[in-house]
Amino acid sequence: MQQRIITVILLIGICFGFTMLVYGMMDWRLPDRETGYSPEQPIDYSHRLHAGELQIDCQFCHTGAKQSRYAGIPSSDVCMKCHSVVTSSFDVLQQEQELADSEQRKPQPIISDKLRKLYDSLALDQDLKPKEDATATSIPWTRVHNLPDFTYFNHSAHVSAGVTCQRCHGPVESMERVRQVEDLSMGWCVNCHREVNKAGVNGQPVHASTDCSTCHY
Amino acid sequence: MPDSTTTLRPPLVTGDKTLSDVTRDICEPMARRPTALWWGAFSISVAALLMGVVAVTYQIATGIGVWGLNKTVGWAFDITNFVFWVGIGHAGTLISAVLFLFRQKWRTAVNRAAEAMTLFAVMCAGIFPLIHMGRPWLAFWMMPYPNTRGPLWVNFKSPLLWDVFAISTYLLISAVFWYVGLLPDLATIRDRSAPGWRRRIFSLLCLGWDGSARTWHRYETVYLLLAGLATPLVFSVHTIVSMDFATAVIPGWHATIFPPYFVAGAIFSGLAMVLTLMIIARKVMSLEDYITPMHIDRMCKLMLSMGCLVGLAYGTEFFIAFYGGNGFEQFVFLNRAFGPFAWAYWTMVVCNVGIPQLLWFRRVRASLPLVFVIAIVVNIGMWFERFVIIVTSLHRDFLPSSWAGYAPTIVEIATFIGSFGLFFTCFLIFCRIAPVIAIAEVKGAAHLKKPHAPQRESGAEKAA
Amino acid sequence: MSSRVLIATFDHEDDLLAATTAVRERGLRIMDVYTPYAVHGLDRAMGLKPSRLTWVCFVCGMAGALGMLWFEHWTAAIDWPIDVGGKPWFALPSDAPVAFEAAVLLAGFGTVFALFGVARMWPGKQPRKIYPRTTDDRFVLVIGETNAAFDVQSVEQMLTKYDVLKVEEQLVT
Amino acid sequence: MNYSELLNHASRRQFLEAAGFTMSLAALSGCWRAPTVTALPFVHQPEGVVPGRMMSYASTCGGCPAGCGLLVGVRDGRPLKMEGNPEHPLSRGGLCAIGQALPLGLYDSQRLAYPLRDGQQATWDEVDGAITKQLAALGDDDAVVFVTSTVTSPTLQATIDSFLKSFPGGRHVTLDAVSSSAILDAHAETHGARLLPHYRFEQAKVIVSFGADFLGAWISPVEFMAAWRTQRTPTPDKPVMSHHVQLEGRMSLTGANADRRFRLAPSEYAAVLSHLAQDIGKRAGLELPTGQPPKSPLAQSDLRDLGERLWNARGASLVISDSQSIAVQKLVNYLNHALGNYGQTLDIEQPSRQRQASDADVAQLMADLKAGKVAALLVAGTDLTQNLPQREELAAAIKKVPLVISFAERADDFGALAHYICPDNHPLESWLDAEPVSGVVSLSQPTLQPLGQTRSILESLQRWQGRRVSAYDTLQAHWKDVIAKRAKTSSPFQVFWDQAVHNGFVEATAAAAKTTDFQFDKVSFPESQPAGEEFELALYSKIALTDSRHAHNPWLQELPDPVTKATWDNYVCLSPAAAEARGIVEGDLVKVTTASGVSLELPAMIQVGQHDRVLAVALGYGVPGTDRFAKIGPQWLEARPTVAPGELVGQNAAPCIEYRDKALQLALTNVTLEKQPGRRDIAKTQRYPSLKVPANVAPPGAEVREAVQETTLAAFAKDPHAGTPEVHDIGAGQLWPDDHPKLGHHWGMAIDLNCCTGCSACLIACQSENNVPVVGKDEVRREREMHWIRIDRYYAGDDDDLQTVHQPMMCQHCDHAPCETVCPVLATVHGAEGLNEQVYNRCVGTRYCANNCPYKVRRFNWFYYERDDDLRNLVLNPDVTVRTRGVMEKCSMCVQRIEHARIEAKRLGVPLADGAIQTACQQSCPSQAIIFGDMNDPESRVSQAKLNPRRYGVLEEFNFQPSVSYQRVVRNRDEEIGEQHSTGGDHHA
Repeated sequence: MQQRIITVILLIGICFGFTMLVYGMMDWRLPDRETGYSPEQPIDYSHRLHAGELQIDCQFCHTGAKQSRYAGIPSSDVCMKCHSVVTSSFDVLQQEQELADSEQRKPQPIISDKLRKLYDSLALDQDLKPKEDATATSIPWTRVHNLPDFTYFNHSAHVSAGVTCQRCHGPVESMERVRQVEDLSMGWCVNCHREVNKAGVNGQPVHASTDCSTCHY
Repeated sequence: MPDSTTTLRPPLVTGDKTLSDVTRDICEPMARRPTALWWGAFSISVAALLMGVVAVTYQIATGIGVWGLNKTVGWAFDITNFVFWVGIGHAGTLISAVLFLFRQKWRTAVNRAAEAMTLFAVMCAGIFPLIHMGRPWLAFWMMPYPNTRGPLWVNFKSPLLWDVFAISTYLLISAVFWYVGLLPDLATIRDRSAPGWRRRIFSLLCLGWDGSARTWHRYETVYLLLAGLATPLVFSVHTIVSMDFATAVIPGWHATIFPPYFVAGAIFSGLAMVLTLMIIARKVMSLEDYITPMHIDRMCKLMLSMGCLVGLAYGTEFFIAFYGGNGFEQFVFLNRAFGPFAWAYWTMVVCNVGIPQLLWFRRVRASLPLVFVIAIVVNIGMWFERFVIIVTSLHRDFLPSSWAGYAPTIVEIATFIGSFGLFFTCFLIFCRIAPVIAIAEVKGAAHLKKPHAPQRESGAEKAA
Repeated sequence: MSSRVLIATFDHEDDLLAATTAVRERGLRIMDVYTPYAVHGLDRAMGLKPSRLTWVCFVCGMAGALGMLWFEHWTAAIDWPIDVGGKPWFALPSDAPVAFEAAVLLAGFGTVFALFGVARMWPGKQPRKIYPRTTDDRFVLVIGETNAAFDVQSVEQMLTKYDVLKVEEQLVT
Repeated sequence: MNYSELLNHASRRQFLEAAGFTMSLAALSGCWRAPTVTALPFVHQPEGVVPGRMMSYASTCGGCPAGCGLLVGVRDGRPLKMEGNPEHPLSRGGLCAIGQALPLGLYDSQRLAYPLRDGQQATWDEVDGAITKQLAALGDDDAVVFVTSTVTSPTLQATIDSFLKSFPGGRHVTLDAVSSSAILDAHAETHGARLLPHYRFEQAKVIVSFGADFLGAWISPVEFMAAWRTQRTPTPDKPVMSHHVQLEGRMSLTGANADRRFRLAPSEYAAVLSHLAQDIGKRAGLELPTGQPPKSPLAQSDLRDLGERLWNARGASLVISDSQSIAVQKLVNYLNHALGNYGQTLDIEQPSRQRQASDADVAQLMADLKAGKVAALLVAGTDLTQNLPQREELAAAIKKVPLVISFAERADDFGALAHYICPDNHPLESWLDAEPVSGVVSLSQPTLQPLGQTRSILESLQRWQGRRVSAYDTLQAHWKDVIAKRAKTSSPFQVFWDQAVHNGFVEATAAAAKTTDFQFDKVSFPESQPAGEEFELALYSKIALTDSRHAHNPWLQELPDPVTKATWDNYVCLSPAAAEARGIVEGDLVKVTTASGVSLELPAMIQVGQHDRVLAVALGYGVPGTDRFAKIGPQWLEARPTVAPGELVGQNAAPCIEYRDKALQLALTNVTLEKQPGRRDIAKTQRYPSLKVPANVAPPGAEVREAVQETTLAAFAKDPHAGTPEVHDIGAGQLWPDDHPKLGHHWGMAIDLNCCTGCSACLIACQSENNVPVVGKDEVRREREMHWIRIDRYYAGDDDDLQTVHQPMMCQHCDHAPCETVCPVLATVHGAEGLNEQVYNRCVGTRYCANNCPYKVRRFNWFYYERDDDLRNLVLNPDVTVRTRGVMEKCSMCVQRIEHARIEAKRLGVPLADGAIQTACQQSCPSQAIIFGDMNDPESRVSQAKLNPRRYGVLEEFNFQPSVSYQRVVRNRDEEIGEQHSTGGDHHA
């Protein structure tokens, strides 16, 4: 009896194991097991806050999306469009303001830890003046959505066709840290292309080619 | 009832044997320790095999570039060997299945070995399409399995895909055919061997065979069916192999005659290989009583006729090229006969059409050494046939600007030798672990004389 | 429950065949016959009906062929139609070879496994030990007890003229 | 059973073991998480720079003095793709192989990244300090010699002049590796001005060239090709084209494109020219040259015909020669003058500045050096010792010079002797200008920060005069002072400057050169020297390696010579007859010895059409440091090194040059040839030279393959479809239903074989656009080169009237593609727009497609071709996959460009216009022979081209339905059907 149980476990397990193995082996180069990938970022920038609460348009920062293959990660000076003023969360600044008023003094600049990293990358000091000793360095973000080298995805084509960012990137505006939602497998791409050829993109008829050379060259 | 001795046909089994003699004669060599001869042959084969393994490993690690191929000649040794080995395989099935259907009793002496040969030959053949790929580790892409690419299936219009199915089917069916044929003999060995691991293994393998007439009855049906399936399979397999070329557009490949031509060639080469092996086995395993000159003689006749058939095919090719009036086609054949690879072409013609004509003479057929030599020669010739078809057609095709040459590298040659190593290693092992001759079938077919004066055994009385 | 059986052993197929016929004419029940090789005519002598495995083979074959034909057409022309060398979507000739191979493969395996099924064969099955040398040189005829006169002596008498080697009686469970 | 029960039976331990084992299996599958990718954004994003978008900057090609217009494609800060500037008045959008290969030279990890002092790394401050000190120490009578190759840059010229002005003994010597100084000297005598005429081939109806390889490597090939081409397109309603006669000793690319080619040894030019001069002079009623014309090696009938044609086309004819004999050049001038070509086909008002060398000065310099009369020697743009004879004496002499400065980009042969190497920027890194032809001034702008601490020569010279002025300021200043004034621009300078930078060039008229009337007395018939039995040696330069400067560029080294199809080597070309007489077969080592005792040992190349008494050896080889290529290409069991140990790529033939009558002679007489033991295989990309199949296997009636069709102008005038072979009816009825209509676009290509010269610029364009690997000599020898375009070269006719055709052959994108049917894994399939798509990542490498390709245009990755030089990898085009080992590849019709154009059109909401997509090969074809476009659009240029009566498809009778079509070759000859393909098949390797 005991032996039989062990055999059963082993059999089930081995079957399971091998199915996993086979599944793993086919297309192992496609990042389809990357679904849910959500790496630590140098600055824990919140898309929920910026895209969700503050309703900032995706392309306000990811300017490449419309005109280039790459959506592009915004350069630090893009952040400075707002963060040259907003150096910390609003209520913290307000408290300081009130405190300063009560003490009849100028409010000291307050810089949140998160933004500190941004200013460091721009080599800015406490009062957001350029430091002379340091040089600006770009922030080493970790890429979340990766495609194999032999696959060419072009943001421009999809944006100008009216495909929403969420269609591939998921509800980024609700994510604290960006997470890969779709598996980005070839099948996923192709099936979307098939759908839109039938249904069109938000009403507009489109031609999404399923030729190999659409993505592979 | 008719006494077998009065029939005009020569007896299938000579030397006045009883059933138990038959069993003993065939089974005992397996129980005995291997002879020095066997060891010698075995070590040579294994050495060759290892050489092949090294070559293939190097090639897969470095790239197809270690072969002598180029932008114009994309196939040479690899596919030549593939077709060569598949061809070898075919005679096995032919002998065991087709002759079975034609109720040729003499086949029983050779069919087991022939089937084994098929199996191993097809194994050797299967290796080449695999390693000839630029990225063999992706070979499983040839299988239509559901995948995350759309799913993206395979191209069922490609002869190479037909090959994949044909060869794997052929391998599996041959294996089943062989195994089913083995079942009763495995039981015999089980019953002969004393209790122990040997017995356990065989009783595991023979699926509890007990010789019940009901089972025999069904067994016969199944065997007949398998034979009936295997026969068209053989023809289909080599037809498909020939289509690798026939469906191409390259002059010299694009020929409707290829399917019959290839099948004939395959059987031809296969017979030659069977003969080679049987002549050796006969000596080495001392089975003279079972593989009689009569068997050899029949095989020779078959081989001769196939040789003539192949010769006819060569002639037809030339005629069609001339008669078809296509300049490219005509050029290819002239180029075969008088171009840079003329030497290969004429080797082929002499070996396949010229020398086998000696077999018209009974004296030649009767002399084993001669037959052996001729068989070897035919094997060589048939290898060159495939080489000629593949390389001479490719190296000078439509546009003269890309005409090229070809010469094999050490790696290719080593791989080729390695395949022989694999083949003979498998065959020698088979000789040791399984009956080389189908015991049950010989018994059935031989229709041995009834032993004189049946000795009644005691014990019948006790029943009362 | 146990029953008595008679086990008659012969050393030549001719005797066996004759004996078998005679025994059946006597109205005795032949439980089974065990032989070292397929004895031709024995099935007739025992009155066995032709096997139905032929049909299994046929059905499997058809299934293989048609199934594969459909699959080829579905993958190449329906699920993801891809232009290959300008060939038409419906390409029966190029679908034929693989379909044929599939037919053979399925037919072959189907039949063999059917055989193992009906003949109750599986790896490691132990045969009954009571019939020695049936895989070597002995032919054994097993006669079962019936309502007809199952008389050991008379049966043995009858069998002697067929050079029976020995006749013995056994109880089988 | 449930878990607890199970535990009662199986002990926990056993269970865990079992479970653990199975988990381990499952875990295996999880091992393949892709590596973490870091993305570094800009800190401050530059204006207008969008990552991933290619931007073009107008510039000038620095590859040679021809100064063609350039559009530099820059992507993410890396110059990647060189393209011709279509607006440029000279090159007209064309660009040669050298120009295409510039980026690989830029990303060369062996370029000097810092100045050298006595071979040691130094800082600029050290070097500047030392040099200025030594220069200051120079006395008034010390000779300071500045040697450069032809300087077409006005700013650089001015800077050099001002630099030399500060030294009383300063002088500027111009040295061209392949000099044309005889032409300039001849004009000095006949026209009183030492100048090089600007040849205007677009005006020439009859061209008679004595050895001048103007479509290959002579002076300004791209410009000449673009001009020559305009006269080579006869139409049914206007069946006229230029008549091009080539008389030459070696087989040149230009000869290969001539309508009529005569074999004429260089020493015989004079004789033929004299007779022509006499003939034309008489007709024109002009004063004849003095003396008697020597006996002509050419048949009287041919001479008469030539004279006839020239005379009838007077004013629109052109006689040129590459001879370095002033006497010969004066006869050429006489002819052109008598024919009234000056001012028409030759412009001496606004002359060319592309060759300025004065060999007399060079000779003087060599003498001074040996005499130790030179105090300071500065060399820029040329390798003094490599390109001149008597290297050893010269080197010894240079060692005696107190101050030797080189501006070379690497420690070349001369650099090794120099005290200081002050590496100049790469042309793509520096501000400079160029005035290749008077009146056309073009700018070159840097397209990236210098990769190393190199410094523009402009800046260095300024610095040594104590001025810290950047190259940019120097340039702008000179333009403000000089060019802007010459351009007579009304707009303010900044506007003018911005315009110039944007366009890449300005038209700035130059003061007309001062010329006198034709000096008849200067011209005389040379006394005849009887042609001996000895060989003559013709030193020439290949299109890809004009001189030693580009020898370090593997793309150019592996570019097959358009005539010999050989790569990675130079060799001795000799005629089949000469070879046969000496029992020499191709690859045998032979020894060539000149009259002055210099000898070369090189493999023999049997060259059809070569004069029986002429040997030819290419210059620009044997460059120090090229042994770096020894290990290029795959290394495996039977691999042979590209460069044998202790050797270089080819051998330097410059030592054979002789200085005679005021010029460095490239054509030498009294040369001996002897066979040596041993061989060296020549790696050729084409073995079989002819469309005529070998006689011994030729089926009657099918001796000739009709891959290339040709006709004569006479026949074409009668019937535009002349030359069409009767093909078997391909049948209107198809075997299968056509299930694949091309409804949208249907991409196709048309190639005009009458314009294609075979110059091979497209090969490099394709190589740089599509990341085609370099495989090395051994792989080429094994016929495994990877170029996606093959230029098939076929000979016909006999040696004395050889006719050659060039046929670019790339994937034909057949609509019934044989390759697609046979691929088991759908790795090559047909796109909805008629493209034959090759999916690298799906390919398993059975090579069946390549076998089944009737055009043999598929290329297989036999090995993993090394990409381990990180700097060189910067040249890779990020829009094209780098193929891995074991996959098939081929021409994709630049599908990445199609996709990009399509997406751009969609983004801008405009329809995809004809011409919006240009394939790499099409864009820079100097003779604009290639047209790509949509065959479904009846208005598109390609559709028009496909209606051309000369159109035909290669092997179309097989119904492959290729999307690439060709236009038949038309030879300007009178006979109806040229005696075609009579031989050629007989000589092959």
